[in-house]
Amino acid sequence: MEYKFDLDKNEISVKEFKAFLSEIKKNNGALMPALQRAQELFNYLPKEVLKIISDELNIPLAEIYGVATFYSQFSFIPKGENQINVCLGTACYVKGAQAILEEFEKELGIKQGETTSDLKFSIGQARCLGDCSKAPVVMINSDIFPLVKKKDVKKILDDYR
Amino acid sequence: MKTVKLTIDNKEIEVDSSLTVIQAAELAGIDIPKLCYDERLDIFGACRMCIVEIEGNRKLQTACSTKVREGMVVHTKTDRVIEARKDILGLLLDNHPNDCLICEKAGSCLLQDYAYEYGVKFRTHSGKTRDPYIDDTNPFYIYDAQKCILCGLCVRVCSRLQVTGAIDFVNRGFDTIIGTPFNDGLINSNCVSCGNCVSACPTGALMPKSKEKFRAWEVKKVKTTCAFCGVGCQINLLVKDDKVVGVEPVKDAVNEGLLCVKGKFSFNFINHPDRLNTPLLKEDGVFKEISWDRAYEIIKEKVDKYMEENGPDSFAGLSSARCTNEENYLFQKLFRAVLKTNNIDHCARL
Amino acid sequence: MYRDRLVKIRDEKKPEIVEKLLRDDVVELRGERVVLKGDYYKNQLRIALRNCDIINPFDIEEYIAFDGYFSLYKALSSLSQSEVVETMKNSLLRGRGGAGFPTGKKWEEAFSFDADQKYIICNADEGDPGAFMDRSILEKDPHSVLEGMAIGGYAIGANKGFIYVRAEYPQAVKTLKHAIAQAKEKGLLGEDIFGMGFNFDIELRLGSGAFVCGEGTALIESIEGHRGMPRPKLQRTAHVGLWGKPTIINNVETFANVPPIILNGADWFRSIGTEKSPGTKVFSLVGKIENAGLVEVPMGTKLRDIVFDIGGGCQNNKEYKAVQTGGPSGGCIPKEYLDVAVDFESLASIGSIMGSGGMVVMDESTCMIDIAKYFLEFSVDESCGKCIPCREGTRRMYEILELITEGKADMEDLEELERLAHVVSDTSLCGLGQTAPNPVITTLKYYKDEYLAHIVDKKCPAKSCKALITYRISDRCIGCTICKKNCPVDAIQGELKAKHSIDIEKCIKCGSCYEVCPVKPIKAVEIY
Amino acid sequence: MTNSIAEIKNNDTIFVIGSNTTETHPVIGAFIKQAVKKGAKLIVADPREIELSRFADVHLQLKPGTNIALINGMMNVIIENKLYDEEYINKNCENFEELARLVKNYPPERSAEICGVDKDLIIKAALIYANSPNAGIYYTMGVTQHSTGTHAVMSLSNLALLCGNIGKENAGINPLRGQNNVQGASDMGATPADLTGYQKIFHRESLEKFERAWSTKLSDRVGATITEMFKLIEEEKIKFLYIMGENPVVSDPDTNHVISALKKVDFLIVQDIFFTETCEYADLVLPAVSFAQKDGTFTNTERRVQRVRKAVKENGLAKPDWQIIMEIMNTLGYEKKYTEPKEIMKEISSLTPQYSGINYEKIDANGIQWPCKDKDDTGTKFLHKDKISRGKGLFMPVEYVKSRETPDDEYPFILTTGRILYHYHTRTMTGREEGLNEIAGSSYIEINDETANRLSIQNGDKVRVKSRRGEIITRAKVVNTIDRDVLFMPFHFTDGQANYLTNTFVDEIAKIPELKVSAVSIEKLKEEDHV
Repeated sequence: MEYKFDLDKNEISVKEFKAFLSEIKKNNGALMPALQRAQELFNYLPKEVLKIISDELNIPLAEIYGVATFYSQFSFIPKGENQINVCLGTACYVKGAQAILEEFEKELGIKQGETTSDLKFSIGQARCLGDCSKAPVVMINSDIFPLVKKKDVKKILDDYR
Repeated sequence: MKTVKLTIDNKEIEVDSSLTVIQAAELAGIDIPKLCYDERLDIFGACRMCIVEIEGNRKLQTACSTKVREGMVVHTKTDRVIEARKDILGLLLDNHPNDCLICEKAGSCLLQDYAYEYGVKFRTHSGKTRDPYIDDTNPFYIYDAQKCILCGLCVRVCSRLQVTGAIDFVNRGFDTIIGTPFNDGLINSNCVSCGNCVSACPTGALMPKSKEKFRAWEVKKVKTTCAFCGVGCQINLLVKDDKVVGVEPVKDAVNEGLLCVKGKFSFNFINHPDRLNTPLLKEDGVFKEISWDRAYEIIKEKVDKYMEENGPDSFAGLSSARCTNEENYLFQKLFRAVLKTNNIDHCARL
Repeated sequence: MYRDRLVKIRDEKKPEIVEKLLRDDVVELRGERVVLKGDYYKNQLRIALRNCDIINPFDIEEYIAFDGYFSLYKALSSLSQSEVVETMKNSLLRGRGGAGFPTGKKWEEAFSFDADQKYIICNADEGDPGAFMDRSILEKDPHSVLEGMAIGGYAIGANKGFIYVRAEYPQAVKTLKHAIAQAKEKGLLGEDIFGMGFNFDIELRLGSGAFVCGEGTALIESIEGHRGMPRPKLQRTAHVGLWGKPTIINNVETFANVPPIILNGADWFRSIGTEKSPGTKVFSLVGKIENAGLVEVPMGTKLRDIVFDIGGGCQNNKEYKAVQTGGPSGGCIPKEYLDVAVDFESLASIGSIMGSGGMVVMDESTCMIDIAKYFLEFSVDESCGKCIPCREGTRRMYEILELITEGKADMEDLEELERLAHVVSDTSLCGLGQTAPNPVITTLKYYKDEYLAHIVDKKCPAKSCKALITYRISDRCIGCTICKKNCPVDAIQGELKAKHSIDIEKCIKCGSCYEVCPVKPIKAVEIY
Repeated sequence: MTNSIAEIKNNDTIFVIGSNTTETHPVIGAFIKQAVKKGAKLIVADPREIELSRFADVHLQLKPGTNIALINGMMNVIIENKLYDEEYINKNCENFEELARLVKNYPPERSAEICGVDKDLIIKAALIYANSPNAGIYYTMGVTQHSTGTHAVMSLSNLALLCGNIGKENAGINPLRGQNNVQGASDMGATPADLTGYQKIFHRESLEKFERAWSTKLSDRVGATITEMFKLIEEEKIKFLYIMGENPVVSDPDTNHVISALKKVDFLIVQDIFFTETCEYADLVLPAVSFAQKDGTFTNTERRVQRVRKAVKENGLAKPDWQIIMEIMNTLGYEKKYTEPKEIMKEISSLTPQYSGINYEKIDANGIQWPCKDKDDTGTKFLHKDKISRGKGLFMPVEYVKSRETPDDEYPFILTTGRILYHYHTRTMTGREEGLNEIAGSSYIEINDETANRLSIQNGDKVRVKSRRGEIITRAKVVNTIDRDVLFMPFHFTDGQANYLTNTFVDEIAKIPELKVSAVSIEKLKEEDHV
């Protein structure tokens, strides 16, 4: 899934970012600070922003991408406002968590590990949230939903929409 | 130049003190295996195949990243070294498709060569292997991550020698591959298709998209000069059944092992069906095939005619900056010595 | 004049601070030294942590009050560069980041190597799981690090320093930023320090989540803006380091030790600890220990004294099984070696390492294979992927450990594991790769019987590996049905007030039944 | 090149002017980039922002045709600031005062005005060049393909001498020769005034030497250049034209003019490996073999004579060019026969001082850079080592003169042409490589984004481009790497062939056509024009 980074909508941040780049570009080793600032400002590393870094710091885009994928703190997908984690621990799995996960995916039109284009929701999976007796369990942000059924999914989401 | 004396595999040699063990061994005619080493590049130290035992060191040392020292005693083929190399090769094979039978690289693959030399086989195991990733977007070559040993030669050739920087390592650890920005494919990167990465790849990970099927041992190599610009890059034409099927750069030459997209990949014109195969004469606006004898006859007729009617300066010749010295020499000789005119020029100006 | 200013601040501030701390019953006086009060601190000797929890880290004057920046003044005003190097050499201070390389020797290498530019780097990329020594120093006494770096800069002729700190330590970043700004404002960093013509500036660089950047050359790569992949050591970092210039990398604790050494002299430092490992070492004592926390003791202190006298032994009176030192690069030390002296040589002699100071205590309920697997998984995740043995080898080792904990391994797998452990440690490029198998090697050495129990008997003696345990309901069952109600997979049968039973075919070993069983004092649900 | 390719990496400063090196000489381009990575300074003077601009310390984006003003401006700065190599000049050069007098009239302000670049950049470039111990100049057709091309080369030579960069390792003045054996073709005397090794036709001694060797009388009248030939054809003075391995219908300026000449000439022989656009106009087409099917030598841009080796058999009845020429000579009664090119090289080295030490055995492994005087000589890495070859280096001050055709109301844009990475010359060979066509398969014209916007032209639009000589249809490539009043076209393609637009004004000295400057108009193709 592609996330169209809206340069216009982010105009202020982009301007701020460019100002930051022109300040640091005379320093040796400006790439890491640049990436860190970008992650901070945009909450992920959009392609467009990496291209700006490439142009301003005169570093090939491939090298920037190589560096960015090396460090685990950088992300290429914006995190949604609401993080949904479906527990896929054994108990939940046995109780049909996979179907629940699929229902979330269907409902939001994204896959696990992705974020909706309005940046509202991200879906992830969890490895045992330690609530096996209430399986299947779903966690949204820090709220726990026990004994989730497929038909509950829409209703659960509505509260966050 | 300061020199030092050292012993490698009981052979005593004296070499420049700035050399590394791997360079000294090469001078001594001792081959140390290596997968990520290229004398044109900085030491990378990733493959660990060049490990040797150095007396006085408890640990194994990599020959590529160890400088020679006075009195150093190096052993490149002890049991310990050989076992370690076998283990490293085994680890590579564990994460490499067992498809040498159909791999185009077979016969010129360093991994295969070393596996053979050290007697290491593929084994079955239940562990993870690298996820499939293929970049076939470039018209001339293909990258197959599963055959990649991550020696980084392609990345370093691209960034340090070609200085394009179209590819780099992507991800970390076991998930590392060689990729383009956002894995959008070579064709969407700043790749200039020079293929210098392909020439450097020791395995079948980066391979030309060949129209012809050929095995490394079936081709004869003919060293010649590339015909696409004035740099004069030295190349080996790979020839199978009287057909040029590939090109590889020569390292010890003006081009230092580099080529451009034309030199590396534009060889199909040689055996192209459109090639002119016979002299053609235009008669009534239509070209007809004629023999060489007939062609020469016509030329003689024309020359005699104009020589008599118009004199030597009615002849003119355009020689070619694409032909050899010998041909250019003969061409001007033809005009000067035989046709008696200096109306001769070539396209130096274009 | 500059010294007078320092003295004035010290003389004004110190009584004030001490008085307040005494009033709050936080500290006590040990001779002239102000130390934290309480049993936990009684047997500690705090040099690197000397100011932690005593001064306010956001007030440079409080640092000065406890002799802060007097060492830098002393170095600049009365010692030549080579004298500083000499002092450090004589102190025999060894790098506290893990490898224990003599600091003075390192400095001498950089000092005697001619270059137009040199660098000092403080490695604050503390990444070992369970270790937080450096973090405490950075957050609670940042100036001790800045001062140590400045002294290092003076000694080798560097005017620029970098602190490479993990991004996961936002508080440390904040404290450091503040401290650097304050020191600059006071003229203790920056141009012409103490008016003696020495310039030294410090810049913060943040990591971005790569454990391998704790390795010196990877750290340099990272500062330079590259992937943090270690470089082969064709040349010493002290000669060819950051941007090809002579570079000294020391860790946080090492730098924190520098000011006291300069101030009190090498002899004083050598009087503490052992002959070959003088001084103290900070440990973060965690795991199944009664009193978890930071411990600083003289080198050579017995492990038993740390775990039992200071740490108070295992929680819940469980039996001590092992202590893991040195994080993913270290090893597990069994009961037999509790009397080992904690110093570089002694730990190495039993297959572990000092490491940066993580000490994870384990009790009888910890499965050693599971621990080895845990650390291997960490190494797999954090391997940079550059060299073959570490990238491929740690993954294969992890897979074998997985098989063992699942009861699917045979003796051949165990042999393979041992072989792989040696390849990886013998042939990896950097220190991390070379030491990654240590958790496996030491557990194989000291807990082979546990491995055999998993492989041959298909049992986990610690009853921790899910695949190898079964839940059963004993005759103590009172038939309350609570377990039945809580079972997520309906694997429990039984009528009210009658003994229940578990269908082991259905059981997914989630442990819910065990957790909820109300029978006392011994639960009716048993683990085999 | 005065110096060698291997020296590029050791230049302290590299001055690239009128050369899109990474596209036209990709491997040399790579070496230049390597040098920059190693710390060399790079000055680029080019009307377009090219790949090297990104590596440059200074990019002088000058108007096409203003090279001389730029160089004079740089020399003005160097002389005003006394940064020239006085000792070198005193020892090796003549006419410095004249040069100083002339460039005094080119203060950076004036040059900046003419070139359309910031004066500070000219100053910066001059300082970088002059302050470098070893600075090399690299140029190609962007310098020579102007009506003032020879003067521009002289100008560059003045600059190099001024800073003592000739006769020095890792420096020099280095034209990068475009075609694989353009150096060799010139060395071999395939030019109207020179015999091999630049021995003059009008030089009695030289001519006699060749008359003796060839046992025949020779003409001492200087012959016609390509452009003159076409004129002489129209004047019906030339009747017989023999073109070997050339495709002037695509490569030469003013295609309409070329075609009319080829149509007009009485008898035209074209010898090539494919049926080229030029073959269409031939009376007789002779099939030759490609470089991979014959033996011989090429001389590269650093004067290195290297072997060409036969790898595959001749196709059909095609023959190596040397054999065809020899057979024609024999047919015409000149008896000399050669069984292999090696024998021809023997004859060449006996007549050519620079090649006298060269033979196939000696060049087998790595080639040899001429001059190579005798059998012990291992060749010459860089020229003028001990003294400037003509004795003393002569400063030849030259004034800037406008290009012959300048924009006006009817043709308001300057069109400049050039090469791209993916094709060689007229695509006879590269046009038959699918992959190359996939990446770069058709003609286009680069246009500045603001200009395009003003003319309502969008990227990919079909456009009509006109000049006084012809018009073509091609596609617009909207870029921000070119000035507002400049357009660029690669000349390789026949669909929208740039040379229909170019003019035949030539440099009076070297007779090189002014392909880099033509006045043109451009407009978006209207709907109704689409067929």
